[in-house]
Amino acid sequence: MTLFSAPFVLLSVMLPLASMVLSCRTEWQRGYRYCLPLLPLPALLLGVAVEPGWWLELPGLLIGGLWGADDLRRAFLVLTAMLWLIGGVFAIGYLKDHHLRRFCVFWSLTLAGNLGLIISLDIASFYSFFALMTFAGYGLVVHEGTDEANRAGRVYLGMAVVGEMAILSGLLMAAQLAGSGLLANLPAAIAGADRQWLIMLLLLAGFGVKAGLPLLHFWLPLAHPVAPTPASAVLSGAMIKAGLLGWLVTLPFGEVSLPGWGNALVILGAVGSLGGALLGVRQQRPKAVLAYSSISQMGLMTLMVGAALANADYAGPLFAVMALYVLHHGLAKGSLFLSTAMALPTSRGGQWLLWLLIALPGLSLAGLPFTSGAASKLAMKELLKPDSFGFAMAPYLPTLMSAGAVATMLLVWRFLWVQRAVAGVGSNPAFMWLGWGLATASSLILFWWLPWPEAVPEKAWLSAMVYEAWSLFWPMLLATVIAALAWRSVKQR
Amino acid sequence: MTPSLLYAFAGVALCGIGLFGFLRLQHLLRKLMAFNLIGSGVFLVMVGLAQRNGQPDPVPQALVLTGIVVAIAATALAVVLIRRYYHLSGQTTLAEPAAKSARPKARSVNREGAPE
Amino acid sequence: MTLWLMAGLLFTPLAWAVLTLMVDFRKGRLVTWLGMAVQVLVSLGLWAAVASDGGFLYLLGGWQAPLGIELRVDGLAVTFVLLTALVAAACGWHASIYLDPGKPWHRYFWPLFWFLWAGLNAVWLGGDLFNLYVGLELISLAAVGLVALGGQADALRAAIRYLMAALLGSLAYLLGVALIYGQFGTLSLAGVTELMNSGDAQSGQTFPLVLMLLGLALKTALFPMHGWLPPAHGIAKSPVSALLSALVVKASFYIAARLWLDLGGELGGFALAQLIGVLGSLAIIWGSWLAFRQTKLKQVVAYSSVAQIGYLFLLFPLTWGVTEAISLQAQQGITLQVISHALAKAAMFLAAGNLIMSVGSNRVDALAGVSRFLPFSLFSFGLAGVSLMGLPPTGGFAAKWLLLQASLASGQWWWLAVLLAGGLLSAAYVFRVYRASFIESTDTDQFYHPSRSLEVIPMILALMSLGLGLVAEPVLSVMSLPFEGGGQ
Amino acid sequence: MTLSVLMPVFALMTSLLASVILFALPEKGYRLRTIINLAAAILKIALVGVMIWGVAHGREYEAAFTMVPGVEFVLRADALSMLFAGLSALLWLLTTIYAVGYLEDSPNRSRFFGFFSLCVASTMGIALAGNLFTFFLFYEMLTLSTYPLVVHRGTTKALRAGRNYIIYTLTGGAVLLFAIAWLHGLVGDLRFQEGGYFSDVDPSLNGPLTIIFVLMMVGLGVKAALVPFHGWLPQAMVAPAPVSALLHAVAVVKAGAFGIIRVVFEIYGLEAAEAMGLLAGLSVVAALTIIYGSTRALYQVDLKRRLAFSTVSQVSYIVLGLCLFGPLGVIGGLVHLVHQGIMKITLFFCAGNYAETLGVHRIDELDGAGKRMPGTSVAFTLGAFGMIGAPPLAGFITKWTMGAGALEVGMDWVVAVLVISSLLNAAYFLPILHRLWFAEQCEPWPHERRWGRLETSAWLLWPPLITATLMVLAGLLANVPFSPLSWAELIVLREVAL
Repeated sequence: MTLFSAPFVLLSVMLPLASMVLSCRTEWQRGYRYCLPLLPLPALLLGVAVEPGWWLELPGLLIGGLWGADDLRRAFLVLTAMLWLIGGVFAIGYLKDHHLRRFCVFWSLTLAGNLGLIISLDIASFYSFFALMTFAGYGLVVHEGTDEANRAGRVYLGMAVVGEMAILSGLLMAAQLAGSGLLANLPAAIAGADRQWLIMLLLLAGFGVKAGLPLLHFWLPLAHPVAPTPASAVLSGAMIKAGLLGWLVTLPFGEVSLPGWGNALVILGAVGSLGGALLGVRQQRPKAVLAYSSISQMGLMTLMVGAALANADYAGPLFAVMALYVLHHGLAKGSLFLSTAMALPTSRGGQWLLWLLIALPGLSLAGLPFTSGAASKLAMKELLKPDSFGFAMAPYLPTLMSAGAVATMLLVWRFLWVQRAVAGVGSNPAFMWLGWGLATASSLILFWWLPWPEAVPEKAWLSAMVYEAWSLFWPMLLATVIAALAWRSVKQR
Repeated sequence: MTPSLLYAFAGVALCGIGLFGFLRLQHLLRKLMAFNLIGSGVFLVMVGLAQRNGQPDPVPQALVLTGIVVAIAATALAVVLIRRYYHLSGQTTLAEPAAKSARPKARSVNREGAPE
Repeated sequence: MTLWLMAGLLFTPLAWAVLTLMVDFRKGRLVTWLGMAVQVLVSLGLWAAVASDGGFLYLLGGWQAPLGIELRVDGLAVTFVLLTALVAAACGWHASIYLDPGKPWHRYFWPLFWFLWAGLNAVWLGGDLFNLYVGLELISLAAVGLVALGGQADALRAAIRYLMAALLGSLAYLLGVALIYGQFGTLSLAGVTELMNSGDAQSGQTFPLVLMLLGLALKTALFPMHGWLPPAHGIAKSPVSALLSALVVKASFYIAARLWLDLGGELGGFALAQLIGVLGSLAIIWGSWLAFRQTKLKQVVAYSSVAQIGYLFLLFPLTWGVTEAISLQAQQGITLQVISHALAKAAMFLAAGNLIMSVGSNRVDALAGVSRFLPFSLFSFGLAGVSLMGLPPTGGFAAKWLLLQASLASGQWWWLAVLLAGGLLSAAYVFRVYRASFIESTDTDQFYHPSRSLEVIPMILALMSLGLGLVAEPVLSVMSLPFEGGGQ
Repeated sequence: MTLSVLMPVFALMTSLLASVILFALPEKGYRLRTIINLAAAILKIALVGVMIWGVAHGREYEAAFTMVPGVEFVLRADALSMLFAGLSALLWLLTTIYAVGYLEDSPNRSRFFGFFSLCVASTMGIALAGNLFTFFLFYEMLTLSTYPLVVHRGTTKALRAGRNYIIYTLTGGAVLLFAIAWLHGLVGDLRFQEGGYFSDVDPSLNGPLTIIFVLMMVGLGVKAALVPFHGWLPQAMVAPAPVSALLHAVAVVKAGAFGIIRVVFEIYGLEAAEAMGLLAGLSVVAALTIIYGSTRALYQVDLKRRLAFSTVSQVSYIVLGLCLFGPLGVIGGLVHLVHQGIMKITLFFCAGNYAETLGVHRIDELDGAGKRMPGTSVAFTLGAFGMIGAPPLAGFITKWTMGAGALEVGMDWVVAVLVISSLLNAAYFLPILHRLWFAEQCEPWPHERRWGRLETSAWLLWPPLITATLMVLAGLLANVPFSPLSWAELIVLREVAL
């Protein structure tokens, strides 16, 4: 970290906040809209260009601030900045003049929170940005102002506030034990705590609200669909990951092996990934299907979190895989969400092409070979071998992963199905094309050039996929068969 | 029972009678008379009790003289007031006139003082 | 120097009384202003002299007691002399503007005023029981005359009632004096104390003391003998009410207190002390309650006097059978209470008079909404009320504080409840007046602002009462100065 | 008379003299009155600023003389008093500015500002009081000077509120006086002293001392609005908005809380109070008050009334912080003294703005107000989030420090109280925010007034914006020297001597 970049770091978080100046005058709001994609740009540069391991001390901030990034955070930062950028581009085209200024303000606030929490190394800033993101997110959820949006907003806010409080108490207790205000000291402190269960429960539940943990997920399928589409994309793609990041930076990974917690989380993850799919296939609206898909995907990640908790030795490599998975899922899900707002072109060929491009990120989610999904799935499989883990649920991990893939594929089919029903034909504003195109491109292509964590197993690379193609492919096939059967049975009726 | 004590007891008796009258009588002049009676009683006690060693004590004599002057002054003032009071209200007792003046009184205080 | 001062102090009021008797109101006013200036300066000088050199005994005309008049010029006495000078001067000044020169009988105000002043000085300085009696009578007669100046039947009725009570009280006191003299053969308070301490005399009897206290309590309007006070104080002209409430009732109390402090230890008893204390407490509670219920402004203030006088009588239980230190504390407390009440009540009556003049009615309701005219007098009224409530930093508070301490230290904690409840009750009636003044939405849009000097006088008094708490220490240190032997 | 003696006296005198002058001014002297008001306020800030600087560098300011035998009048500037004095000096300026705008075109301004200054003088006196006696003196003066402000409007409702206010506070004052007198009788005149006096007290005194403590808490608790002595506070919100702001944020409730701090720290001593078991009871009362106030606030439909109940709840944080008898908890309590002041004054300013500009008093009339009055609404939003304890605002610093303090001494249930209270705060503030920003305006404003280009009068707009900024800064820059948090740490370091 060179000296000159300290202002740059500040800029990357402060730019969204500073942009709110544009909201002061009514005449400026039109310009504000065009600024949206610029806001996460410094952060993206920071994530891509700067070497991990830097930090920036801000002693006056709160109760002593420390900002920085490591491998894990870098992946999150890249994803987040990327997705917000794409969302911003898309939003330019998507937004109407209805409460435009308000939307921009909340967008900027949420963005600042989301970026800030990633680069915070101290508890207070982390929590501050987390809260900022949560509360400002409400503005995005209820933006449309419909009754449905308001109801969703209420549920979102209620659960979020409860979650915040759980986090606060958990962090407080952990920080008290650690005797430090830095996140890095928390895991060790929690590992040695007398009331470890309570702290872990609070943190798991608190962040779990954001991460859509089963039973804490109720707000998610309500809120994600009602938000404006670019907001849904960042909600589902980026903000949902903040909960995961919260787990990763606070829970005692790599300190002690906690098989009990591992079991519990694996079960929860399984319930999430399969249950999400089960509920998701019954949804009528594309965005709702996607929201359940997010729950399902987060279930898979919960699975990994459980495994990492259960075995301290595997925590490091698993983190890398999770970072990869996060990157993959965020971009893919962002692209999918954006596509819900796209109108189909009139020409038949164009329609087919568009459907293909819409479906590809979905298939990537399901693990289509040579996609980002395949890379993450393989890396995950490589690590989650039953013989590496000693906890009770370990033997079921491969089965669960395959089941998860089937479930994902089913959801993708379901999404395409309902999307086809609602998609209209018409023209899209150029910025929507651009945003959606960027999303799809980054999910399918750019992904491979993004900075990956170093500890990712080699299997994730393209070269390995050739050998593993079948193992990736059969769940998709299975799911396609089921989907076809279901479609037929519905059609016959 | 020395003569001096006799005086004193007589004085006490006068006081008692006077006090009875003072409290019971309503007519203001009678009250005033009762007051004078008490006064006389007190003077008698003063002179009577102070007969030390059979010798008349000059001090109480002097005091009583002063006292009488004071009493006369007080009586004179009282008489003037009572007369004026009677003149104004036509009453000879202190009893509140029955609600006669409740309202006018309230209004006229700021003017303070009745027309002659 | 002090000789001249004493001469000036005693001579001026009497001389001026005679002088003013001969002229009409306006001339009397001019003459009085001069006299008041002299009187205040002399009192100040005497106070300063005593404060620096200590007290002394003064034989009037050089004649020895018992036939001569012996004056006891100690710290307490000069403090009261000074207080009298200040309050009386303020009231006199106020009266000289307030009273209507057109009424012929107002010319008698000045002689009565000066006689009253002379009587007060005589009482503060008096050293023997009979002279005190004479002083008391002088005060009473002058005061009755002042009340009667109102001229109406109601004023006369109140004056006569007052006169009757005062005369009865005086006689009871005189009878007590006679009995004491019969027993001890001396009239000097110091002499009686000396005789009792040396054990020469057979142990005294309580009866004469009780008789004297009874008479004085009647004149001080201790509950339940307070019936004469509210009508008299309520109906009199405001400056007169101020004089009566501030000074006149204090004179008889002063004598009672002196008697008690000198003789009470021997002749009094626990039961008597407590009984008086209880009566005082009842006066506080009942007086405040009645003050709260009054509809006329000056009646509120008058009943407040009844309540405030109740505090004074707590002196009796708090000085009987306690250590020297506690007794001193109680005495200091009561002295402060006397002074602060004198200042505050004078301010209150004068302010009430101004307010009545301003709104043209003597009812509390008539004050509705007047605070928007920023009546200066209302502010003075409020400041004085603060002192009555016993809130800091007023003299009333300092007094209450000392009394609280004394009752705690003597273990008589029950007076605490009385003191605190009394403060709250007085808040109730003061705020009732205040509250009325804040009512908006009334049709009062006429407000007559009295002349500046009328408004300034109560303010000065109220501020003095307020500031007394801040300077209580130096004031009290002068009060406690003993008088040194029989020096001239 | 050196400067160190004169400084506290000057600080007191600025507003006292201002008050006298203001009373003397004619009603029509608007401009002059404003100038005097602002000049006095700025002068006071300067004086307090100098003293803060001095105290931070170890200087002492003290003025004392004997009032009544055995009792001294002491004005003293120490770190603790500067915390309160700084707060009140700063907020006085803002409130004065606000009041000038708020009372534009309304009658009785001379009276109002006179008593207003008097009220601030009392507050300053409370802050600078060097012993219990002096404290009590100004404590009662505060009661009296706020009464005319509470009943300022002169309506039946205001008068009733004023009566209740007086009954509560004077009774509380009497109880306090009793306790102070008793304590004085037991141990003599006690100056506030670091670490208190009773760390090695004769055990036989424990009984009386306990009773005295309870009495003092009752007496002070009335002003601090501890349940069940809070009844006057929600009623007193009928007063004009600047008064409510002052009452709730700086003067009255804080005087009570500050008194509790003084008594616990510097008379009893934290350790002694804990050893006697006094703090446990107090903490339960404080916790109950926090929960009770928040719960009642939920059901209020009047905006200012909701804020008033919120005050009931928030002020007890200060008390609760003290009961945590560890350095962190104490810091949390102390810092909340300032934080709550800034946050609550912001909220009341905003509530006043809504009432004054739009005629809106009820929460359900606020729909869409954010669009009409963005500046005010932003300030209100920040204030509300501060109250909830959302980071990085001032309220979060309080909650965090207190929570850490509670855990430090093993009083884990306090964390639960904090969490519940935050949830309740969120429950009653967030719906308001939703209405402000996301609800569409359905009906015209009840009494709208226009001020040209600005959303409301500049006099009304700037104070809440400034306090909101301060609140954000107090949270964001909590670790900077001279921030409330740092100052509280300094106090704990110096005074409490834990």
